[in-house]
Amino acid sequence: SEPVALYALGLGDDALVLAHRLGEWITHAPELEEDVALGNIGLDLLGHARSLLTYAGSAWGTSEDDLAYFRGESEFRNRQLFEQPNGDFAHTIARQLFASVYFDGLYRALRRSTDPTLAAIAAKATKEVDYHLDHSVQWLLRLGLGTEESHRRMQRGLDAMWPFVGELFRAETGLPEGGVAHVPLDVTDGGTLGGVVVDLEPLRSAFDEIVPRLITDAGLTVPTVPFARGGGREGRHTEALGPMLAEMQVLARAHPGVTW
Amino acid sequence: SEPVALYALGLGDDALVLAHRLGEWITHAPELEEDVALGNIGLDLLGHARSLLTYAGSAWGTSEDDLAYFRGESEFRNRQLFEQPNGDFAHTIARQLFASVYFDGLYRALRRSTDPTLAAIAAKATKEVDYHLDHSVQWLLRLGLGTEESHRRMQRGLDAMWPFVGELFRAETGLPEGGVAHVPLDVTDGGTLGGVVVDLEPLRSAFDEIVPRLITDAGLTVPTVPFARGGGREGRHTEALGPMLAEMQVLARAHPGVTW
Amino acid sequence: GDGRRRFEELLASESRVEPTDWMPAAYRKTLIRQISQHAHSEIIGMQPEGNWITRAPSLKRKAILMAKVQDEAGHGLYLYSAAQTLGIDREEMFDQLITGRAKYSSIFNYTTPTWADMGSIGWLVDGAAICNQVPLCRASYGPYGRAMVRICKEESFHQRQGFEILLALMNGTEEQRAMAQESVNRWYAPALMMFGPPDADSPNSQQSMAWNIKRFSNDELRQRFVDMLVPQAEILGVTLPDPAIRWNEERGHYDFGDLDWTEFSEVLAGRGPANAVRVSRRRTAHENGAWVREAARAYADKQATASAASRASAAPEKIAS
Amino acid sequence: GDGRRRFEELLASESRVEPTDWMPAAYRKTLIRQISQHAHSEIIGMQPEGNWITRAPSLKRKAILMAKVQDEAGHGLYLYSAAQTLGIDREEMFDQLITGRAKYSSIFNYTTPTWADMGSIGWLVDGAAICNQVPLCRASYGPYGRAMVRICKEESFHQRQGFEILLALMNGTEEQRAMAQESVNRWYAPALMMFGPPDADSPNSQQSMAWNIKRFSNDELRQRFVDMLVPQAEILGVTLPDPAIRWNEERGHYDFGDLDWTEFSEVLAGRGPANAVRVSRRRTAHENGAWVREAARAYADKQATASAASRASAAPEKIAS
Repeated sequence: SEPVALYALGLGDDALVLAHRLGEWITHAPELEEDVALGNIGLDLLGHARSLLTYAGSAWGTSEDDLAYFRGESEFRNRQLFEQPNGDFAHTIARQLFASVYFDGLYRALRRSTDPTLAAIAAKATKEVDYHLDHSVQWLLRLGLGTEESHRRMQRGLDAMWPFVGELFRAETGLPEGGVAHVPLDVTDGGTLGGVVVDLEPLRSAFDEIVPRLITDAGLTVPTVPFARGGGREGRHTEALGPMLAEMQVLARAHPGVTW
Repeated sequence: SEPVALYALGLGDDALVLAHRLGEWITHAPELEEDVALGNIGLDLLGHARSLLTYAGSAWGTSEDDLAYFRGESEFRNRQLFEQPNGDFAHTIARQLFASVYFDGLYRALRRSTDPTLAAIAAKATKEVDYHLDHSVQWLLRLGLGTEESHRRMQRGLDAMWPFVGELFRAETGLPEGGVAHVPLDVTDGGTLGGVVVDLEPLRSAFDEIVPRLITDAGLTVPTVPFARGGGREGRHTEALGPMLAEMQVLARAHPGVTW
Repeated sequence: GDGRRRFEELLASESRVEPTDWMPAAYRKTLIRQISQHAHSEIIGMQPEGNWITRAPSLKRKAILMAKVQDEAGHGLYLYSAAQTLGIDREEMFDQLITGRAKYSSIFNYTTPTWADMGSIGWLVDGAAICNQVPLCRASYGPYGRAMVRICKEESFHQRQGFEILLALMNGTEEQRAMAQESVNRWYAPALMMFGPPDADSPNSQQSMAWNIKRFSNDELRQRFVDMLVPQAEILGVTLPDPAIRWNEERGHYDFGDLDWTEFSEVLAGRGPANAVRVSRRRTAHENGAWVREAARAYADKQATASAASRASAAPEKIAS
Repeated sequence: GDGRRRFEELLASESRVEPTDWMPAAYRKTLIRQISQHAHSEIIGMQPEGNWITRAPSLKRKAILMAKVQDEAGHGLYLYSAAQTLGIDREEMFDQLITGRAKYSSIFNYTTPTWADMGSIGWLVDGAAICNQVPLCRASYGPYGRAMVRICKEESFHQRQGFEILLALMNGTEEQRAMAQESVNRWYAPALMMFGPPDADSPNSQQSMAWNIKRFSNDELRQRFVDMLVPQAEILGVTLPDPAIRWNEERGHYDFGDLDWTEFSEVLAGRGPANAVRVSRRRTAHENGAWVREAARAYADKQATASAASRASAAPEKIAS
């Protein structure tokens, strides 16, 4: 149904945008093993994105590529955490830590969705996200407890990404005003999504329990910076997304309608 | 005439691409004075670019913006030095040093062009480039003679930009195979450009005399890395230009034919 | 004492207080806060517009935008200089900024998702800034008032450029007109809030007005701004997103609706769209540039030592004596 | 002695030499050079393709490309491991790479200005690599041969993916077809040069063949490659940029034209399109990542100390005794 598709679209955008950011690391990582590891995580996320966007698009007869390449910035529905620039390695680890805790809770719960496609996507994703979380936690410890410099940078990374944590657990919303390209405007939240979507409140509680402990175990301080306003699900983004999409979409847009 | 226009197009692209790179620094510079200084140099270069592209376009009835925003990577004729990424501040200073010495010789000589428009553009540019060169030289000294770290980084910057010096003094060429958008294909190098264009040989001699002295005065070593193949004037570019153009052109291309 | 009497006389005669004049500690403190906040606002204000330098859709607009953002850096530098005459270091002020201890105008915590925002910032934000700042050209503190004269001149130029950006969009395609209107919708209320809370809730204003470093109340300035905007919006063909706007014959002013001050305090409290990014971008630039500034200092020191040594060796007898 | 005899026997019987076996110093040295150069080529070879990860025109192609570049990093890591069994440190090899003292395949000094280059690299460059590497699966040195088995499997997958990219372009619009042809024009000759200079100019080959770490001569491999390409080019519908290509009934092979070996030596000498960029990109990544690696080391040391201490405190009597 269309509300379900809209839900899948949001999750798909989260995964796509973060996958793209991780792809930017390749050939720039601090060691070859991290070229591989960040690439792996990015690939997993890209896989989730493709499944979710394909599923979303099937409700409207549109393809994953139409959705990825031919929507504008204000039509992207990803939450803002995922679009944040890579920064240094510690920034990337902080972003990935928060993202992985979020995805972990989300996909675990989504396995019990009454929507069989979403449940199947989630079942596959859960195992992968497990590894992603472990990767982030290991690096959180190494950087937090490693050297003075790495400690300082890791704290900066956490502080920089923290404002975007608040938005992760805010309720899903409808379409942004003006609609979304390739998505018909008359989608309304008519149907009940009761058993389909994940209740975010328990995820927030889990996050609030797990993450502060991980941070303090790594000798770091839980950030106190306020949460940003957010609004990614309504198409409101930070200034980082526009240039990212310019690069991501440039070739596809130069040749609309062709096959690659 | 068309060969003159083609010459102006190359010079205009040099200035445009470097101006864009300098614009990328704004709000990221190591101190506010450098936000201002790099912005100033960028603005001057953008001014040169606009005059040169407007003049080039007048031969074909096309505008500066058509040329800047609606040509693809292989149609850009800038020499490769100018498209090199900013890197750290020392990379930018190295690029600017080589660029300014080149522009300084070029515009001084071009003031005596038999083409009055080019001569006028050059006359104005000469004074500005004088300041650009001074800015680079001052920073070359500060970084070369400042701290151990700045010395190391400045040497890296020089080494990284040096391969693109060779191309600066190679002869101007005709159109790349396949032509250039907004530039008719039948341009031939029929006319003699004798008194119009600048002979690059004396510029090279001047460069070879000035630059090694500047570098050694700053306690640094003249790089010995080989020159890259180049080919910017024939539309062959390093991998840095494509993503830069994706960002630069994204908005204009999303709304072709409109006025801003 | 004499100093205080002279200070009172200067204020009474609408004259300038200069750095060497005696002034009350609270006056100095208020000015330092006000001028440095203004400087910080210029510096942070570079970012929302800086966001479009690389994507400006024509070379002319690119040049204008680069020049504008650069002017803002220049304004920041003048204002830091003005504040320095009151006995505070630039390093100290800048450190307050990048550690998040200093305030800057909350308007710059909004983001610029579209090119039309370059128009709205010029027309609305710079417009509001001018309404605020023109009276400050007559501020009692000399260096501040003089800095404001120069800044206001450039700001009004910027406002016109913003207006022109919107005008070009409104004369353009349907898409461009929509882009302009959508942007004005987002910036209108935040721009009105730039004048600060309603007079009833603005306790510091009285003292600042007595010191001639604030000339009109927040609400007076806001009214002046709305009165200026309405006819300009008509020329542009954009709709100001406030259905309550109408001409009030009796007051000789435009009436307008109440503002959402909860929104204002949310952004002020750090929960706006971009608070997190603004300070940290500048701090990152500063930290990444530390080695550059150190090099410049080290080089300057070496030069100073070398020239002292060369002076010394040029005059050996004197040293020996 | 015994070792040498056994070594000769292993070669004669086409068996594997293992790390613990005796081997001639020159054999060891040659292998270290060859394996580490191969590893470096994989690492540097990530860049020309990495250039298009952010711009891949469909999500499927993006995923395939990311996976491929990542495979190359993996190949680099296996090969470093294989070389390490010969007694050289990975740090030492990597340092040779980023300081420009080590060689890597010259083909990666070409640039990838268009998406079609992702196709050409797969089809032509990986194709040539496979021709080179399949015989190396039988290389006499065990760890190398086994690494090559795994690598060849993935490479042939990569080659097919490259072919498919070109096929999609050739089945596409006029612009896409032109993009594919232009790219093949650029990569064809450099790919043929990947087999090294003509046999007459390749002095090291004899010894390597005797040691079973090279199985066919440069020219034999090049011929094999051309024979493979021509029919594939026909399926694709691209023209190989060599008018001399024609079937030679008598030889049972395709004839092809001479290559421009000046071009080859220019690129080898560092004057190619991207030599300058390749090594310095990897070096910059390495330098920017120094603090990360230091942190990992420091953390590992602390963990080791802590666990030693906890073992110690868990068994106090033993320590005391």
